[in-house]
Amino acid sequence: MSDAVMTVNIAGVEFKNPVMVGSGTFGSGMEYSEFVDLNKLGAVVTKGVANVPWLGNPTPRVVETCGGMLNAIGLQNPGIDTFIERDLEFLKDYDTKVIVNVCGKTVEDYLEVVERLSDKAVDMLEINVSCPNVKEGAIAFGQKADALFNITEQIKKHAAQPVIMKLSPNVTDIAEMAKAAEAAGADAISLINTLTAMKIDIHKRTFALANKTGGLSGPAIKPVAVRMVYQAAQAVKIPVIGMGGIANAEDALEFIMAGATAVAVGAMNFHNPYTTQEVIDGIHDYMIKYGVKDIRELTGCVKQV
Amino acid sequence: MSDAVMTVNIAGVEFKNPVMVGSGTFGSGMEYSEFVDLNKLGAVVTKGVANVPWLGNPTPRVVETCGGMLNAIGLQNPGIDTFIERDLEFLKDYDTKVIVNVCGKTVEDYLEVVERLSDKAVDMLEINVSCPNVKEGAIAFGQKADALFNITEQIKKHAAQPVIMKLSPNVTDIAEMAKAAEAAGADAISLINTLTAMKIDIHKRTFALANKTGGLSGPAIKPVAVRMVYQAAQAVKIPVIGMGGIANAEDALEFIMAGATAVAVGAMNFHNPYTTQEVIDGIHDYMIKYGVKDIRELTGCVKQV
Amino acid sequence: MSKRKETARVISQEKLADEIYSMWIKTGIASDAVPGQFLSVYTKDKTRLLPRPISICEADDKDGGRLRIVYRIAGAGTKEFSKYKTGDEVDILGPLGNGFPIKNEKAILVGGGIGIPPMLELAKRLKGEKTIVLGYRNKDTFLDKEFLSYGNVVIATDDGSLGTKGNVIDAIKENKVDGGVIYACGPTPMLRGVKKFAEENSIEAYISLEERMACGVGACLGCVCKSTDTDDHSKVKNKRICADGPVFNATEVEL
Amino acid sequence: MSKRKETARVISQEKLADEIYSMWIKTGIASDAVPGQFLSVYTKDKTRLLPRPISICEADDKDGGRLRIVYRIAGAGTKEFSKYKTGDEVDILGPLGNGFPIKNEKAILVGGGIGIPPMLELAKRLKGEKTIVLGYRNKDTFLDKEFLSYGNVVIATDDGSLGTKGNVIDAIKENKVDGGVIYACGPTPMLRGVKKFAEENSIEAYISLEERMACGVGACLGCVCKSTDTDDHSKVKNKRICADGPVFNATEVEL
Repeated sequence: MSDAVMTVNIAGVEFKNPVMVGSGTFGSGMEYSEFVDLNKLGAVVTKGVANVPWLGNPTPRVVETCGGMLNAIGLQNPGIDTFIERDLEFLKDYDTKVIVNVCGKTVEDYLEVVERLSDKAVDMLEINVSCPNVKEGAIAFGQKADALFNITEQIKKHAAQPVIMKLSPNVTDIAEMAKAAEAAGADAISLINTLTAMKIDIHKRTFALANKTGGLSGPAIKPVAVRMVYQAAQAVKIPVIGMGGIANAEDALEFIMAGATAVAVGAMNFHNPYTTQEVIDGIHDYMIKYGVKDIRELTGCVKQV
Repeated sequence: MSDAVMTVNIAGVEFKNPVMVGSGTFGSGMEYSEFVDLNKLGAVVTKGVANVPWLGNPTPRVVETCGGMLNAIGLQNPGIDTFIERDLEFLKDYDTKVIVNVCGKTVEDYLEVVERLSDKAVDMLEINVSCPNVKEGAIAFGQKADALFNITEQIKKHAAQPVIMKLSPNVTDIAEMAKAAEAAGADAISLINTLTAMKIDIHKRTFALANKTGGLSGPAIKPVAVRMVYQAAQAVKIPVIGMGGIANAEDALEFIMAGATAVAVGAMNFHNPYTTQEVIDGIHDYMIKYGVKDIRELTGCVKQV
Repeated sequence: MSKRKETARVISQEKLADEIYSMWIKTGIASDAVPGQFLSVYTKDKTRLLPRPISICEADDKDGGRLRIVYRIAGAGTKEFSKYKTGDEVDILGPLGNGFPIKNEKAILVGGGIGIPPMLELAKRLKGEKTIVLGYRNKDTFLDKEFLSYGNVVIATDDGSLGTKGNVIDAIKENKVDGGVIYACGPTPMLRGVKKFAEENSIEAYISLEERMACGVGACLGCVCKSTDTDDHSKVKNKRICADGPVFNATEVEL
Repeated sequence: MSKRKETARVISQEKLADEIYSMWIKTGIASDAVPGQFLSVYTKDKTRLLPRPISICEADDKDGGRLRIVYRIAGAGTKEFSKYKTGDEVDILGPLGNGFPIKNEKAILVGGGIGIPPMLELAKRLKGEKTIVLGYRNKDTFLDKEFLSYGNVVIATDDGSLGTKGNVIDAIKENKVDGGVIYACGPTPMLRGVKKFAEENSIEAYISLEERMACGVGACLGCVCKSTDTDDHSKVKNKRICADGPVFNATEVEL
């Protein structure tokens, strides 16, 4: 692959390629390691972990929509103790970068997790302030610029690793949110989390999900995600990690051309567990076909029609 | 149809059924009158009209996405004079309600159109403060609650017909926007307009649309639209007109159960010019099948799973 | 026994009853499958991203591996499957889930409606004495005759048009069915009845649950059920149906 | 002559050149179609909502109406069409657009690449003397032999591997082609050349434009082109390609 350099650098961390996974769609990699070689991924981004175990929402938690799906898992997780003992231990055997997604209900919750991870084999932290499916905390921090600034600033004070703030798309002005994260010291931003959405079962006349609303992901939302990644990348100088409905290399390249330094495959892992590998191979093929020597030539290269 | 009453009333206007069309997807009905009997529709909602002719955006103006499409027409329209002489004249021959969508760059633009229509054969006005594709005016009024309140209040002072405010989904809190419209005296609200989005041609490395961004519509966005209609309907007492990706009666019923008094078929007119009629027939069939005597029994009937 | 996604071929398709179809698929996955496991089956309609979890009805090594699913049309996805013909391609992921534990005791197999199919392969593989209790809505039954060679078959129908009028527990009582272990799959109310019956009679019971799924492999936590005690994997009172189940000891889960 | 959407049947499909396919469709729409009009063709892939506008290559009344489209694979939608076989269903909307005006003068028909197909039906219906000028990338041509029975055929190729090396205007000049009216369809740079040539030589020219479309019937204003003067329908300097065109007098539009 020497003729097509795919490595990217985010806040001093070097990734072998720009393809990661979306938090919550890949566990901690264990289940998907039966399908893809985790060593080939740019990074494994783990499912969100809190200071204590979370039960999550009642079922039904997932439902299909046109070109997408809704989920309202509610950030069920085993808590930081088990996560460190089991999940991080598992990931130690792989030659890939580890990004831990952190969730909480209060600022203190987040800080506790961040501090527990300070001496662990973790390359970056991704702070989930944008999950639409939990009532307390989480998205409350992610929909107002000043709240986002405050939590980012606090986390940066306590974090040993570089910090990615994961932004919610459920906002009026994504550029303002991106700037708030940057101003507070975030090392990178990732977007988009899911769009708050709803499905109704017209025969039962009930919400399809027990949580009423869920987060919409999948190819259906890709155009919204590309737009937001573009606007965010235009607004800030820190690296942007783009995601939202990536199903193949063409989709990933849209995000990269819009300004994303790296990308993540999310819901499409459920459709095709080999998606990550196919995206990596497809980007490489594109680079060879068009004589692109370094993936960074493509980052933000989109121009007027 | 006496055993399934489909008439609905919005601000004193009685519609023969709750199925309208989305502004901009149906012209003024002329082109689609070759496919559907306009007399059968609840209402024809016209393409947005301004005080003077608008050129709109350069091409490409439309592009397909997964389960949807982007448009950036830029509200091209022939201006109010031609609209009155030609479009309203055409619609006079049909036994359906006429809702005129009004756009402008300044408050004065809107007021001029509203006043010109005051003595015309128009049943309601729909005020477009949410088009993402024009730089001036329009969406600037639709993304901040105070701006929305102000323009709504002004229009209500000058409007002879009941006023529907068409809301943008590109906001953090749709309930707040719905409440602002209601507080300012709007007679009804309609939502959602399109989601701002982007597509990139990775082979040309250009934006797919000349306008860079466009509005995403189609089945892809339906779950976001249903969620927003639900939240808006919970927040206000005025009637809600729901739209966003309706392709069939099942989709329309989701919006009605979420709280919409009426619904509009938008982008799917392009996929299937017979969609409106199929939705009307399908709702009727559902009512017969489940013994629903009056469509109003279904409005907002959704319950916890 | 590794999970994999592959494009398989339809060997044959047959309608068994109203909205109930049987499809044989040629796939190497069959060799690894055990009764109680399931497949994720993907639609060709690209607007539908999530696979349909469908239990394995039969599986053997013949002709490089053959696997049978029997399923009900529950929506557009399964409707699409029902139209597949011999030679058509079908994308599947499997084998998924744990499967039923094979116990060396007199067994009661209980299937209700579309929960009946997984009992067929189980009936074949349980070598001891067994009674098969099948619950249907009415006499438009399916698969019942195929069970006859594996044990005593008892039928319940909601409308009484065949066998015991009532549910599977009514049929068990009416026919004085007994055994040392129960295996059950069917709608939640039925499984609640089975769990209660098993508790009252101190019989071990293994029940197969279902829930809307996304990944099918234990990663997304979409399809959890409530567990009686804190689960070792989740550290909360939730178990993953797709990965920890779909078969659970009835005492482990709350319904 | 009313527009309608219908499910038609594929009569036959044939590959003409690299990525160029010809499909005959059985449809009553054929009887109403005139040269220069187009069809909206819908994919079966439900993720793709918008139809593909494809020009009509031939249309006649035989067997209740037969219509031919010749198209290039430009993406997943047209790729899907290229796989249709005899007897398959295809959803179409048409006939759409205005078509070429039939003039009683010595005619020059100019087609470039995938702009060539609509010239075939036009060549059949123009009864007078005519020269057909066809532009291709290289000698991997298509349809050229089918034009031979309707007039004198002149060819240009970008690489000079057949006919004049250069574009269609080069071929017109080299062959001293003349006439009283030009009909043209092809890429925008070619149409610009035709418009300029027609102006310079004071010949009337009708050119067929294309643009990304949504509705195909003039309602959405997605596919406009720039008009020289304020358009009577739009009241701005825009014309709708799908409804006011796709054929325009070259003096009416700016390219």
